[in-house]
Amino acid sequence: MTLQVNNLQCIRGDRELFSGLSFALQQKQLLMLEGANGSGKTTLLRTLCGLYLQEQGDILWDGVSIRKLDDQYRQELLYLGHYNAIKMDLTALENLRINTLLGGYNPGDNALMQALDAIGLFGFEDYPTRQLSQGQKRRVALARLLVSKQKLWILDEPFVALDVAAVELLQNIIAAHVDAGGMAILTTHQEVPLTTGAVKRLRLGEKQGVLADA
Amino acid sequence: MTLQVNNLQCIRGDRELFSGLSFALQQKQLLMLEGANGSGKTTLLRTLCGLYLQEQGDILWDGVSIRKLDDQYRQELLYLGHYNAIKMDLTALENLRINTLLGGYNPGDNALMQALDAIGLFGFEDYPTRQLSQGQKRRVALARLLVSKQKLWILDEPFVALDVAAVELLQNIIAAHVDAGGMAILTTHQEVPLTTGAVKRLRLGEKQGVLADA
Amino acid sequence: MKINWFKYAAPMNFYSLAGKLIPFFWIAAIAFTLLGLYWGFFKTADVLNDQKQYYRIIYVHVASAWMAMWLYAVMVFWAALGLIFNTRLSYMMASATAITGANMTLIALITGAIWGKTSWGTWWDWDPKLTTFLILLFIYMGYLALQSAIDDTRRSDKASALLALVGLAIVPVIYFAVNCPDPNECASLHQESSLKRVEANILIGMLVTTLGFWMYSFAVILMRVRNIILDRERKTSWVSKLKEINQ
Amino acid sequence: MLSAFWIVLKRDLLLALRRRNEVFTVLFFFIVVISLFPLGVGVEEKILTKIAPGIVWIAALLASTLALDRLFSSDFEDGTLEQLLLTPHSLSVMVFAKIVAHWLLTGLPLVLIAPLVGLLYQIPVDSIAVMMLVLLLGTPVLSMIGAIGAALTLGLRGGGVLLSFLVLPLYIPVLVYGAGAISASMAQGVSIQPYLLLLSAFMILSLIFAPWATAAALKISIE
Amino acid sequence: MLSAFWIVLKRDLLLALRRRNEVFTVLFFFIVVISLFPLGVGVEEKILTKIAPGIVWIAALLASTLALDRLFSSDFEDGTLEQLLLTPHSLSVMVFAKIVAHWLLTGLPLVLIAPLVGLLYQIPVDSIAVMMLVLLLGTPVLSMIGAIGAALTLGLRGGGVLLSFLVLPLYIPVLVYGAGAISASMAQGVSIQPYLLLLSAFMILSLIFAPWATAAALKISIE
Amino acid sequence: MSEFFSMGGFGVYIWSAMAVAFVLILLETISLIIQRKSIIRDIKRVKRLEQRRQKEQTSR
Ligand code: HEM
Ligand SMILES: Nc1ncnc2c1ncn2[C@@H]1O[C@H](COP(=O)(O)OP(=O)(O)OP(=O)(O)O)[C@@H](O)[C@H]1O
Ligand SMILES: Nc1ncnc2c1ncn2[C@@H]1O[C@H](COP(=O)(O)OP(=O)(O)OP(=O)(O)O)[C@@H](O)[C@H]1O
Ligand SMILES: [Mg+2]
Ligand SMILES: [Mg+2]
Repeated sequence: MTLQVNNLQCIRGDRELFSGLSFALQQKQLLMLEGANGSGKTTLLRTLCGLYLQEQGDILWDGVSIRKLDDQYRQELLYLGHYNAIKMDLTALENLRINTLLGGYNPGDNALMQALDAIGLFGFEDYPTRQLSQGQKRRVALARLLVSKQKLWILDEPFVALDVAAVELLQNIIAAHVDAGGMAILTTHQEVPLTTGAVKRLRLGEKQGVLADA
Repeated sequence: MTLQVNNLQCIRGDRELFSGLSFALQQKQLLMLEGANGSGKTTLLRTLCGLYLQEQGDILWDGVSIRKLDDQYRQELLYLGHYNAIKMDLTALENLRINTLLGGYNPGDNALMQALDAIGLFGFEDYPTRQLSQGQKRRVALARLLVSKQKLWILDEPFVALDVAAVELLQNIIAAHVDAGGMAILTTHQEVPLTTGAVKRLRLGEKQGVLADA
Repeated sequence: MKINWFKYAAPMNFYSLAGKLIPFFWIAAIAFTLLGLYWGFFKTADVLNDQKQYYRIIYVHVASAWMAMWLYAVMVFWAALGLIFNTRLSYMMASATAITGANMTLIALITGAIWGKTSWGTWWDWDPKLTTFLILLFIYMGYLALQSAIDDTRRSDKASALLALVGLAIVPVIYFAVNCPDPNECASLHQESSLKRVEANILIGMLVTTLGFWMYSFAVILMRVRNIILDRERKTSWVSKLKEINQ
Repeated sequence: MLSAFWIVLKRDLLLALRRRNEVFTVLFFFIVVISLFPLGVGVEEKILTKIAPGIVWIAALLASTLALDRLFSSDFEDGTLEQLLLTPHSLSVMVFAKIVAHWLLTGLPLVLIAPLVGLLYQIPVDSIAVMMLVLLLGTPVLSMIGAIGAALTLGLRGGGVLLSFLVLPLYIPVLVYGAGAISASMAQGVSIQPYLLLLSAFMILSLIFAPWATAAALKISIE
Repeated sequence: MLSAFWIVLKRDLLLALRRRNEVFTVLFFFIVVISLFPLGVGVEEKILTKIAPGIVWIAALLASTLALDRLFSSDFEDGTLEQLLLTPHSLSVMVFAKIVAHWLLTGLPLVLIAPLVGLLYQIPVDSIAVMMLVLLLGTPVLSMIGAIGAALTLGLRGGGVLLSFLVLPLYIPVLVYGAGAISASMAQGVSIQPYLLLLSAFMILSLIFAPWATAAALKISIE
Repeated sequence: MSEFFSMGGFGVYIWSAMAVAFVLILLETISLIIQRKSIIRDIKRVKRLEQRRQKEQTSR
């Protein structure tokens, strides 16, 4: 499985965010997307998901355009954006259940409870998420990662609002996913040491380009 | 000017978040609030603002209860929460203008433009904030700090979504404010070196208590 | 003798006090209601001929109608007390009163509708009195809906109390507007008291039944307050020491 | 495919039922709206019976629009909508589930409460049956047309204008024929069949096109 | 104090102009409701003229509640409302500014469009003037009572319907006397002065109490 | 006797009015009793859980 990006150009309003962007991502690889605020990271991630339409260039999954693959591609994809995509009126468990069901599989409530416990929400599973703190809400969204079967994770600033312990936990989760043959693309402004697996770096903005692989 | 907190207890739902909390903050001091997700940092900050009502204890500003002082206290207070409190349909400049006007003074459009430029929004002043990136939206909210005259800043995770350069910039802004005789209370999960001024640390959660002053 | 009222404003003390009072109110409620109905059904044969027998609905109808209005006042009273003194018990009393008030309104409406079918030949008519009562039901329901829509008890107590106060300001105006849609014709609004036209024997039955309903309201409101107290104070030590918890 | 429909439907109903009282609130809201008219219009029985069809439809329209606003926008604002777009299911199916949920919460209660309206406005029993039937046919159309508008105007600046421009004129035929059918059933010797046929046609057409159009509109709006 | 009023008023109007929606939604809704009745009731002139006052007021009530939902909730969701609470100004003043903005956007357009209704329902010219006058007196009361309800239901699920359910019964006095005044003006030899006096009294009372009660409700809701 | 129950032809109405009133009153009372029982049951359950947890902690 490969994600291949060829000569991508994105325009927002009347500003060109980036152009001629090409890279490829293999299994067991992790792509760190860097760039200042407003350099187009979120836009790139959303384009990779098919939520935003590029001006030029192709995005290929195993050599086929993601537009053509459509739901076959989305089957392999897990995207987590700036928003948590959880419903404030539902409990943590209900949110997680619905999100995984919609993702296309049903791990059962036991697995879900375990995932919530693992992410540090023990005792909060039955609270409406409205009553959780900012970081706890983020954790509810992130719990999906623990029960996901998708190959490609696209995470937009996943570490935001998390405390130190949770950041470390999440690092391990991502590393484990990549090691197990997954792929991940993520952006973050925090310095997060991600050691295992092959880490690629891509910089958007003034000095756009693929940096040295770690 | 002092902010004095005596024996404060806060309850959310049926959980006691903290109790017996006491500390004092003088001019030229900065208080770093620490604690895991859900330990009650946001609740404490909102209580200090008077947005949330404590179960027990007093909050005194110059020896007088903030409930009594009411708008006199609010005159001295600048709070920035998890939400940016900006209107998506207004431009960055309009948002900043309204926020400062409501804060009680009118620095004039030139000063506002300068503040926006200083915070890194040059060229984006006339965009509706809907069209800004996450970090740029946060900057619009933070631009208020540059034109504020308030003595007490209460900032809830101000560094979230900011890129490295902006984090540094904001550190300097806060340091300058404290050095100039202001006071600031802030929470953050990122390691942010704040060197100048007297930094106090307060930890919520299991090991609640005032840590050593730096 | 000086009674320490504030002692009973504490939920713990009120809980046990209410527990002692409830049986008496139940006995009084049953006694008065049965007495009133007995009087109404068996001592009024001379007053009611065959075409007027439907008058016997009056006992439950008027009793519930009066309680419906009276309980609204009681509810507002507790709500105001809560907002002024910020005592938890007052809020609890207010919300306990509301449901019984709504129930009484419903009884008055339904029995009134049945009466209407016998007396006017139609279930419903947009008569001022009936309309007022329908609106009273809406207002009770609004209060209850608001209360149940808020999870946080602190907020729901205060918000619904404020709504009750706003209602207090507007309900009399609504009553006036519905009863007198043309202000030209009611420069002096004096409602003819319908009580004057009621035979003394029926009146006695009616009043005694009303007393019974009143006692009933006391009883159920106290029962509900006890439930609310238990529910909200479940974490406290005095609750876990209660007899009913430990048996 | 079917499972996506059920998940979304269940989710939306769960969200609405989180407070059991919400359904009752909708019911009571109808009764309130319906009892306002006699207060404003006066209580002449004949007139009341005559305007009853219009009143019922106004109440339907109002309930439908009141909840329409939040149909997609609450999902949009918290990022749930983009997650729906990224699931490996057909968007139209999920959108259809959302529309069905909207109708179950705003249209169906109205159908069920119709007999009470009949009681309050002294409408003959036969006409009450007709009323329930046309409401059953017409309210889904309101939900479906409304959904297209809601999707098109999602998060747009000045979206509301578009919504009302777009949606309200399309509502009017439903209202006119819906109210017309009830009036016709109260008049002597007027057939209501043409009304019913027209309303059914509206419903079938909107069933076919609305979910698809709404899904397309959502995709445009979310970029 | 005055400056806070102007800042908030200007801000709300600016936002509405940017979005342009509320004004039009409300206007369209009003027109649809008004034009529905002749279609449903049939065009018997006498009946139409007779029910016109009631219909106008009902339409006004419903239109007013339509936009009420967003009065505080949009500010609440993006954190602007808590910032308002933290400014060194009186909350009642700022709340009053928001109410005025709401009225300018939803009440005033109805007053201005009233002559059109007169045309549709063949109301005599004198009565149209009266209609505009009572709408001018009555719609601010609607906005003010509505604001209390909006503040109380802030951030609750099912907000829109719950809000209308709470608020509509409280609108009744305005409805009764507003419609009564127009009817009286169409009848021969009935004075409308008492109606106007009553409506003015409502307005003054609500001017005094509503901003204060709304501010109190907001403070309760924002915890 | 049957004359008493028929109430001059209005028996159905009168008795159904009485029935409505007393059914509603009864419902209210019963629901209160049920509510009380379920609250008490709930408190007891939580208390048992608490006790067991404490025991486990001390035995550890
Ligand atoms: C304000 C609350 C109410 C009070 C205090 C009240 C009281 C009374 C009283 C004292 C009577 C009998 C005396 C008389 O004939 O004047 C009566 C009769 C009646 N009530 Fe009520 N009632 C109230 C509400 C209602 C409601 C809500 C309804 C209907 C849903 C209703 C329907 C009737 C009917 C149909 C009669 C018989 C009138 C007749 O004799 O022709 N009432 N009411
Ligand atoms: N609206 C609410 N109702 C009930 N409980 C709440 C509510 N908001 C927060 N809480 C509870 O209060 C606790 C503290 O929340 P708070 O937001 O203060 O945490 P925090 O320290 O700011 O955490 P974070 O770092 O995640 O922002 C949480 O455990 C949460 O469950
Ligand atoms: N809806 C929009 N309409 C027009 N322009 C937009 C829109 N959203 C974003 N932009 C522009 O696109 C640029 C890139 O935005 P993007 O959100 O991709 O940045 P980012 O790299 O994710 O920044 P951040 O680190 O702040 O999240 C920004 O400069 C912004 O002005
Ligand atoms: Mg971004
Ligand atoms: Mg927080």
